[in-house]
Amino acid sequence: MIEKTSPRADRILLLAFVAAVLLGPILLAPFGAGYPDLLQKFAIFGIFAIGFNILFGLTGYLSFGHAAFLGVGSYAAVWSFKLLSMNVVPAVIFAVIVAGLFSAVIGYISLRRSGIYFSILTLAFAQMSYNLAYSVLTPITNGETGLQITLGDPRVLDSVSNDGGLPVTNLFGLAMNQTWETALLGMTLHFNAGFYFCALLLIAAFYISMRIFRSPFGMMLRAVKSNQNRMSYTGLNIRPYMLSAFMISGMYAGLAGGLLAATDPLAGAERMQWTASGEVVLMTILGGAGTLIGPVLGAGIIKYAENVFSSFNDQILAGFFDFLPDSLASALVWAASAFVGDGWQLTLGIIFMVIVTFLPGGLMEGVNRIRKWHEQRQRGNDLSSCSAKPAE
Amino acid sequence: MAILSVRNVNKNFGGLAALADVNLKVEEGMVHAIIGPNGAGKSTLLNCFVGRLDPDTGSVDFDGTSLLGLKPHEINQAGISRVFQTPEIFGELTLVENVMISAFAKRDGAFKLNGWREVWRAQDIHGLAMETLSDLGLAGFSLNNAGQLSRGDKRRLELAMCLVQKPKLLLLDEPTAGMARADTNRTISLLKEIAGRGITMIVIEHDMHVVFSLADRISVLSQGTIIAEDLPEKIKGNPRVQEAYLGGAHL
Amino acid sequence: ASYTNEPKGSTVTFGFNVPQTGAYADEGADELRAYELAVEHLNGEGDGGMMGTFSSKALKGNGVLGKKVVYVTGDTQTKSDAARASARRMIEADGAIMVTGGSSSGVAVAVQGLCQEVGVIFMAGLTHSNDTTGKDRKANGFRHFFNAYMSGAALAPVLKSNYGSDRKAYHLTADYTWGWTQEESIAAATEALGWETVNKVRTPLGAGDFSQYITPVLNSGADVLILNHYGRDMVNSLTQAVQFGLRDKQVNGKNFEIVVPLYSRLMAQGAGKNVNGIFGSTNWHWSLQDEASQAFVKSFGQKYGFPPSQAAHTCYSQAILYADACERAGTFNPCGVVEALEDFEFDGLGNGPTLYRGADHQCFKDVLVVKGKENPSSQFDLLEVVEVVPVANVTYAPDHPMFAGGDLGSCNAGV
Amino acid sequence: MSPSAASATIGAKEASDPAYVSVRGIHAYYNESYIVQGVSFDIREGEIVALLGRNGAGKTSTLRTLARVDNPALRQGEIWLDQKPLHQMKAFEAAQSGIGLVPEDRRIISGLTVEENLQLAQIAPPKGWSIERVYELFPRLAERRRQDGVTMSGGEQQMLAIARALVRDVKLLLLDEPYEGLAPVIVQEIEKTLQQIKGLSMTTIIVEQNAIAALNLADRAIILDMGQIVFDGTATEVLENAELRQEYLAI
Amino acid sequence: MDAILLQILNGFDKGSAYALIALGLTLIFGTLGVVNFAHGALFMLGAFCAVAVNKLLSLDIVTLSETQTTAWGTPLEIRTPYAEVWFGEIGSVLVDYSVPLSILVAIPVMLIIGVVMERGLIKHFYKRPHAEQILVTFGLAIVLQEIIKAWFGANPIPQPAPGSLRGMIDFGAAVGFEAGSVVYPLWRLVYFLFAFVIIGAVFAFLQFTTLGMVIRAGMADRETVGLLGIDIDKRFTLVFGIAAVVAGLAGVMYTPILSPDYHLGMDFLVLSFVVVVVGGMGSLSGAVLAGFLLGILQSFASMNEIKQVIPGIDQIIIYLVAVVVLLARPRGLLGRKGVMES
Ligand SMILES: Nc1ncnc2c1ncn2[C@@H]1O[C@H](COP(=O)(O)OP(=O)(O)OP(=O)(O)O)[C@@H](O)[C@H]1O
Ligand SMILES: Nc1ncnc2c1ncn2[C@@H]1O[C@H](COP(=O)(O)OP(=O)(O)OP(=O)(O)O)[C@@H](O)[C@H]1O
Ligand SMILES: CC(C)C[C@H](N)C(=O)O
Ligand SMILES: [Mg+2]
Ligand SMILES: [Mg+2]
Repeated sequence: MIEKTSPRADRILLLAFVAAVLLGPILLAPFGAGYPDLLQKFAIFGIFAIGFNILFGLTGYLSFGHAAFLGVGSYAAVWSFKLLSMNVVPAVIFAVIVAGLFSAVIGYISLRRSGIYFSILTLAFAQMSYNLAYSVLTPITNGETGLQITLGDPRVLDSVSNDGGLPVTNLFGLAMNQTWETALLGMTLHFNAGFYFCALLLIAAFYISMRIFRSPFGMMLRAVKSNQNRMSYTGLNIRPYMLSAFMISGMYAGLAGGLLAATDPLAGAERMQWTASGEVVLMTILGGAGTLIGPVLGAGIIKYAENVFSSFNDQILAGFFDFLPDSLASALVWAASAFVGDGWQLTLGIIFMVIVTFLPGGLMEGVNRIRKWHEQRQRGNDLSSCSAKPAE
Repeated sequence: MAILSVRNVNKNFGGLAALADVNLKVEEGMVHAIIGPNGAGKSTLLNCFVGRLDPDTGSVDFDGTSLLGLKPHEINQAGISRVFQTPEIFGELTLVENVMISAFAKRDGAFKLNGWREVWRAQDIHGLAMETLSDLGLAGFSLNNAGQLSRGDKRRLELAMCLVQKPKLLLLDEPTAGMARADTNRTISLLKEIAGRGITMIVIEHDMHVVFSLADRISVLSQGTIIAEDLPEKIKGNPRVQEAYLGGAHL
Repeated sequence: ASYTNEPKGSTVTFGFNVPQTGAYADEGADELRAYELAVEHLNGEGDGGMMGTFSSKALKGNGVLGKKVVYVTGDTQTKSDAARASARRMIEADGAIMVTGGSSSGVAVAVQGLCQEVGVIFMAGLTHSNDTTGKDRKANGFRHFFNAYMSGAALAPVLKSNYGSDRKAYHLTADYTWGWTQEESIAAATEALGWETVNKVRTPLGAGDFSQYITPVLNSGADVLILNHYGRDMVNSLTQAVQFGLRDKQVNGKNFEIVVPLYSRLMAQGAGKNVNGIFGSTNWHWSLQDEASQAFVKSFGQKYGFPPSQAAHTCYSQAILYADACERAGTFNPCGVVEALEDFEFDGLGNGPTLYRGADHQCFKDVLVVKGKENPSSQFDLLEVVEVVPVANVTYAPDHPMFAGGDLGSCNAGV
Repeated sequence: MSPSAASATIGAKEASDPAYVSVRGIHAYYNESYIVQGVSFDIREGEIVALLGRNGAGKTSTLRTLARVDNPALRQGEIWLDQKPLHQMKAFEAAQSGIGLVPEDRRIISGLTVEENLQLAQIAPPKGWSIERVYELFPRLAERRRQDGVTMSGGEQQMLAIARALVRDVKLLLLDEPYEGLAPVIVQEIEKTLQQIKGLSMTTIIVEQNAIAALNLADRAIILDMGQIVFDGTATEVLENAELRQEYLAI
Repeated sequence: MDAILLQILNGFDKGSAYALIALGLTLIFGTLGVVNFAHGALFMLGAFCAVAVNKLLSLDIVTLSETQTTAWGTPLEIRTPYAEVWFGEIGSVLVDYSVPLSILVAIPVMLIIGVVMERGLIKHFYKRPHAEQILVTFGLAIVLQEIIKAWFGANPIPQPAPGSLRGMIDFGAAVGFEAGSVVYPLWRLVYFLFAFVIIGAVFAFLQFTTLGMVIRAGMADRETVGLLGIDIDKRFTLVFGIAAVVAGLAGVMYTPILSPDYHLGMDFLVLSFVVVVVGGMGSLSGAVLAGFLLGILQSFASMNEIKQVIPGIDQIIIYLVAVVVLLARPRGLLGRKGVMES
C-alpha cells in the first residue's frame, strides 16, 4: 500500500457519493430541502467548493477572489444564451473556457506572491471585477439588476420562435425547468431535469477531483503546501504546478457559474463580491479543507441555512410548538424566532463558531471521530475474548 | 576533469565579506570535503552553487555550463542535489511520498501535468523509493508522516530524497550532524558506496571522523577564503589548519 | 393543474419576499408587518383596515375565493440571486401562487423576470426605477409604487416655486440602474424649468464617506445639490453635505439648497436633523388625512404601536389588490388576474383615484412632495406633506423615451 | 505528595539529602503516540547527567517534557525541582522556577537581533550572567550583536542558544546536543565553558550523540531506549561496559 | 488648487480612519498572526458605544398625554429626557457632547470585550490554521452584528457632533489662501488630530517598551519565548485588548461622519485587510502609511477631472493600488520577512 487510503475505499466512497447525489430529491425531501432550486444550488455550490478545495485544500493557497470566476462563468453562459442558443451545453462549455482564461490571467499575476499577499491580490482582482461589473461595465453585465435573457436577443442558433413568453434553457430540447412530481409518504418529491444535469456534472467534478487528489500532480500540490523550498531544490518548478491548480479550480468555478445561469438564466454582479468569495472559503473550511467530501457538505449546510432557516416565520414556528400550552408555545416561538427568519444569519454564525471550535478540521473531522469511535467499539467487541495486542 | 569549477567568487552581506575570492575545482567522481570554523562561509558557498544565493562577482560552472542566474529547480534538473544543514523535508507527507516526489522530479522533469493516473499505479517509482528508504534504514516508517521523525531520521530521509535522484553532484551540508554514532558509521559506508558509483560529492562536516573517512580532497575555508586545499593527510598536518580549525582536537 | 401552483385545498399561499438582512432589513421588517396585517384582513380577522375603504367590494373577508390565505416568507438579502432563490423556494417548495415584496429595483426586476418565466404573479414592493415598468416590464408583474419619472415631475413645480427657475444643479448619483434613471428623470424635469445642470457625478454604492465627492461641489458654482441616493447612501451623503456647510452657503446670491428626490421616513430617521427643510417626494405618508390612509394607520398602529412606512403601505395595497383581482376574476390563474388588474381603476387605498395601467402595469396616482419637518412632535413625525401632486401631472405615455424598449410579452400561467 | 516524601517512599537510594531534581514515572505523548514511557530518576544538586541513546530513543522528548512545553503532553508523573512541582506548571512557570532548555534546533527568534535575543531572555526572572559577560565568553556574538539572529551560521546560532540560557539564572540546565554542528575548536571552547559551569555546580542534563564528550563531562549517565530507561549509573560504568556501549551507543 | 487642497484634507481624513482601523487590525493580524474577521465588528461595537451612551443620556420619562392622541387612537406619549429633568442645562450639554463622552465608556467596554474575546475564543486559535481563524472570527462577527441588529435595528442611527464642533473652519485662510476658499468641517479636523494622538500613543507604547519586542518574539516562536520564562499568553491578551480599544475608539469618533448601523463593520473589513497587507505584514508604521496613502489616492481618484479620463477609477483605485504595490514590493510597503507568507 502506498497511501493511507486504498483504491477500494475510494471506489466505495465514489459509489456512495453517486447514490447520495442521485437520490438527493428523496433523501432531502424530509428536511424541506427537496425542491429543485435548492437541490440545484447544493450541486452547483458543491462543484464550486470542490474546485476551490483543489487549490486551497491541496496547496494551502487561500484565494479570496474565486467568486470572480463564478461570476465570469455566469456572464459567459448568459451571453451564450443571448447570442447563440438556449442550449445549456455551449453555455456551460463557454463558461468554463472563459473562466479558465480569466483565471489564467489573474493566477499568473497573483501567484507571484504567496501567503496573505496572494490572498489579497486575488481579493483585489475580484473586487475590481465586481465594482466594474456593477457600474462601468453595465453594457456587458447589466449592472445591479443582472444580465437576463430578453425577447429581443438574437440567438443565432435557435430557430425556435417564441410566442411572447421568455424561452427556457434546455439540453437539446429537454427544458431545464422540467420537473416530475410524485408523492411519497405525504411529501412531494421533485425530480427536476436541471438538477440531474447539475448532479451528473457534480459527480464528474467529484470524480475528477478524486483522481487529482490521488495523482502525482495532487501529491506535488500537497508538497507545495508542505515545503516550497524543498520542492524547488528537488527540481520541481512550483509556478506551473500552482498555475495549473489555480486554473483548474477557476474552471470549476466557471462551471458552477455556468450552471447557475443554466438553471436560472440570470447573472448578477454580487456573485463576484468578496462576500461570495468568502462564502466558498467558509464552505470549504466548514466541511473540511483537503478532504474530498467535506466541501460538498459545507456548501450544503450554508445553502440550507440561507434558504430554509430564513424561511421560517412565526406562523411556521407556531405550527411546530402547537402541541404545547399557549403561553409556553408563544415564549418558545419568540425565542426561536431570534434564530430563524430574519435571524438566520445568527444561527449560521453560531454554527461556524461551534463547528470550528469543537471540530478542528471541519465536519469531516466529526465524521472521522464517529467512525473511529465506532471502529474502536467494534474492535472492542471482536477482541473481547483474546487479549488485545496493539500493532506497532 | 573538473565537474564543478568556481572562480573568484565574492559574496558580501552588508559590510561582511562572507566569501572573498574563492576558487575551487571539484574533480568528477571525487568526494571533496570543505571544512572550516563556524561562520567561515561554507554554507554560503554551497548556496551559491544551488541558486539560493547569487554571488556578487565570479563564476560557477557545472559540467561546462554556468550555474549563475539559474533557478534552484533548474540546477537540480542539471544534476545537483542537496542536503540542507537543517533538514528540509515535506513534513505533512509520508516518508515514501517524500522520496517518490523526488523520484518523479527526476523522471518527469520540472513540471508534468500528471493529474489523472493515481500515484499507486506508478509501481516502478514506488519500488525505487522503498528501496532507497530501506538503504537508509527507514523502510519501517514509510507510511509515517515525515514531520514526526526525530531529527537524525529527518536527515536520513533528506539523504534518501537526494540519492533516489542519482545526481551527478551531491552537496551535503553536515549530513551526519545529530546522528547517533552507529548511524553515522552506517551513513559513512553508504556514502562511500555512493561515491563508488561515481557520484561526485561535496561534503561539509565538522565531524572529522566523517571527513577523513570519506574525503579524497579537502579544502579549508576560513573567514571567507580558502586557506588550504590538499589531500587529507596533508591537511591533518597543516599548522594553519590546526590553529584555525582543529585546535588540537583528537581525530 | 391548468396553471402553476393552482391551489387544491382549502388554503392559498402567498409568498412574501422581503429583505431581512442587509441595509434594508428595517424596510423589510415593515413590509412583512404590512403583509401579515393584510392577511389578517383578508381572512376576516382584525378591523379590516383599508378593505373597508377600498372602492372594489369584491373581497368578503373569508380569504380569497373562499380559500384561507396563508403565507410563506423569505429573505431577498437585497441581492438578485438570493431574491430569486428565495422566490423559487416559495414557488417550487411551498406552492406560492404569487410573490410580492422587495426593496430595490434590481431585485424587483430580477424576481419579476422569474415570475414571468414560471408563471406566477409578481406584485412589486419598493421599487422606484423607471425600468421596472419600463424597459424591464413583464406581463406577470405589477407595480403600485411610483417611479423616478413621477418623482421628477412632481417635484419640479415645487422646486420652481420655492427656489426659482434660475438655478444651477449639481447631481450626485448612486452608480447603478436606479440611480441613473433617477438622475435622468430629475435632471430632465429641472432642466425643463430652466435650471442648468452643472455636473452629474456617479458615486460608488456604499461609499460611506462621500467627502471626496462633496468638496468639489463647494466651489463648482452650483447652488443646488441633488442627491440621487437612497438608503444608507442617502443618509450619509446628506449628513455629510450638511456637515460641509452646504446649507449655510450663499452661492450666486442665493441660499444653497439640497434636494433628495426620493424620501422615506426610515431614511429621514437615519439622517436625523439634517433633513430639516429639504424637499423630496414620497409615495405615501402616514399623516395623510384621507379616510383610507387614516384607516390603515389606525389598523397598523394599533397592532404594532407605531405608524406604517410607505413600504408598509405599498405592500399592504399590493396584497389587497392582488386578492381583489383574483376575486373579481374568479380564478387564481395568472392570466385571469392580469386581465382583472389591467386598466383597473380604484380608489380608497390612500392615494386617491388610481389606475393600474394595462400598457405597462404601473399604477398612476397622486404623488406627495414632502419636506423635512423643522419641529417634529415625535420620532415618527419627520416629514411634512407640502403638496399632493395630482395624478394628471405625473402621468406619461407608455412609450415615453425613459420607459422605452420594454415589452410586456404575454401573460404566462406556467405548466 | 512532597518531594521528600516521594523519595522516602522510593527507598534509600539517596539516603540523606532529598533529591534536588526528582522525576517520578513520567509518561508523555505526541497526540496518540506514546513516547516517554515511565521515566524516573533523581539528580543531586550540582550533578551533571548525560542522557544518551539512539536516534528516536526519546531524549529530546524527555527534555521537552521536563521543560513543560505543550508537546509532548505530560499525562502522568511528577517532576520536582528544588521542592517545586514542575508537573503542575506551564513552560513559562517552569522556566521561572529554574529550568533552562537549550533546544536541539536552537530556536533563535527570527526578526530579533542577537542582542535582542539575549535581552529577551533576561526579561523574566531569575536573571543570570550579564550580557557583557556572555560576550566575553563568545566574542563572536559580540561582533554580530546587531545581526538578525537567524541569519547567523549554524555554529553561531548554537552559541547564542547556550548564551541565552546563561543570561538566565538556571538551576537545571537542559542541553540538547550542544556540540552539534560545531567546529572542533568551538566544541572545545564550549566544553571548557561547560566545565566552568560545572565548577559553579549548576545541575545539568546533557543529551549528546558524541557520547565520549558527554561522558567526559558528566558524573552520571542515563541511557534511554524506546522511551524507557535501560541504564542508570556512573559515567565510568558506561565507559567500562563494552556490551552496553555496543548495544546502545555503538562506540 | 483649492480643490486639490480640499482633496488632500479629505484624503487625510479618510486616511485617519483607515489608519486607525488598520492599526488595531495589524496588532492582531500582523503581530499576533490571527486573521481576525471580527475586527470590523469591533469598530462597529465602538460606534454603538456612542449610540448607547447617547440613548442612555437621552432616555425619556414617558407621560401619557390626556388630551392628544396618536393617529391610531392611543394617547400620545410625551417624552422628556431624564438628563434634562435632572440636570437641566448641564443635562442637555451632556447630551450634546455624547460622542466625545462615549470615549470614556468605550475604553473600558472595548477593553473588556477584547479581553473576553481573546480569553474565551481567540486563545484557542493561535496555533490553528488561518482558515479556521477566519471561520471562527467571521462567525463571531456575524453573531455580534446580529445582536446589534436585534437591539438597534438595521437603520443607521445619526450621532451629531457637539454643537461647538459642528461648524466649519476656514482652513484656507490659515495656510495663506483666499479667505473662504478652503473651508473644512471642524469635526473632521478633530478626527484627524484624534487619530494622530492615538497612533502616536500606540507607537510609543509598543516601540519604546520591551513589550513590543516580546510580542514580536512571541509571534515568531511562542514556545521558545515560554521557555525563557515569559508568560506570553498574558501579553497577547493585552495586545488584543489594546487593538479592540483602538478599533472601538476609531468607531466612536467616526459616528458623526458616518451614521452607524449594524453592518458598518463588514463594510470596513475588507478595506482594512487591504490596508494592513499593503502596508506590509507585521509593520505598524506600514499600516498607518498605507492607510493615509490609500485615503489620499482614493480622494484624488474621485475628482471629476480624473474620473472623466478613466471612468470608474474611483471604484477600484484601492484595489488597483494594492495590486501595484504588492507586485512592486513583495512584502507591501514596510512588511517584515516571514510573517504570514505561507
Ligand atoms: N543572509 C545573511 N545576512 C547577513 N549575514 C549572513 C547571512 N547569511 C550568512 N551570513 C553570515 O555569513 C557568515 C558565513 O555564514 P555560513 O552560514 O556560510 O557559515 P558556515 O561556514 O556554514 O558556518 P557553520 O559551520 O557554523 O554552519 C556568517 O558569519 C553569517 O553570520
Ligand atoms: N512532533 C512529533 N509528533 C509525533 N512524534 C514525534 C514528534 N517528535 C518526535 N516524535 C517521535 O518521538 C520519538 C522520540 O523522538 P525524540 O526527538 O525524543 O528522539 P531523540 O532521542 O531526541 O532522537 P535524536 O537523537 O534523533 O534527536 C521518535 O520516534 C519520533 O519519531
Ligand atoms: C427602495 C427603492 C425605493 C429605491 C431603490 N434603491 C430602488 O432601486 O428602487
Ligand atoms: Mg553552515
Ligand atoms: Mg533529539
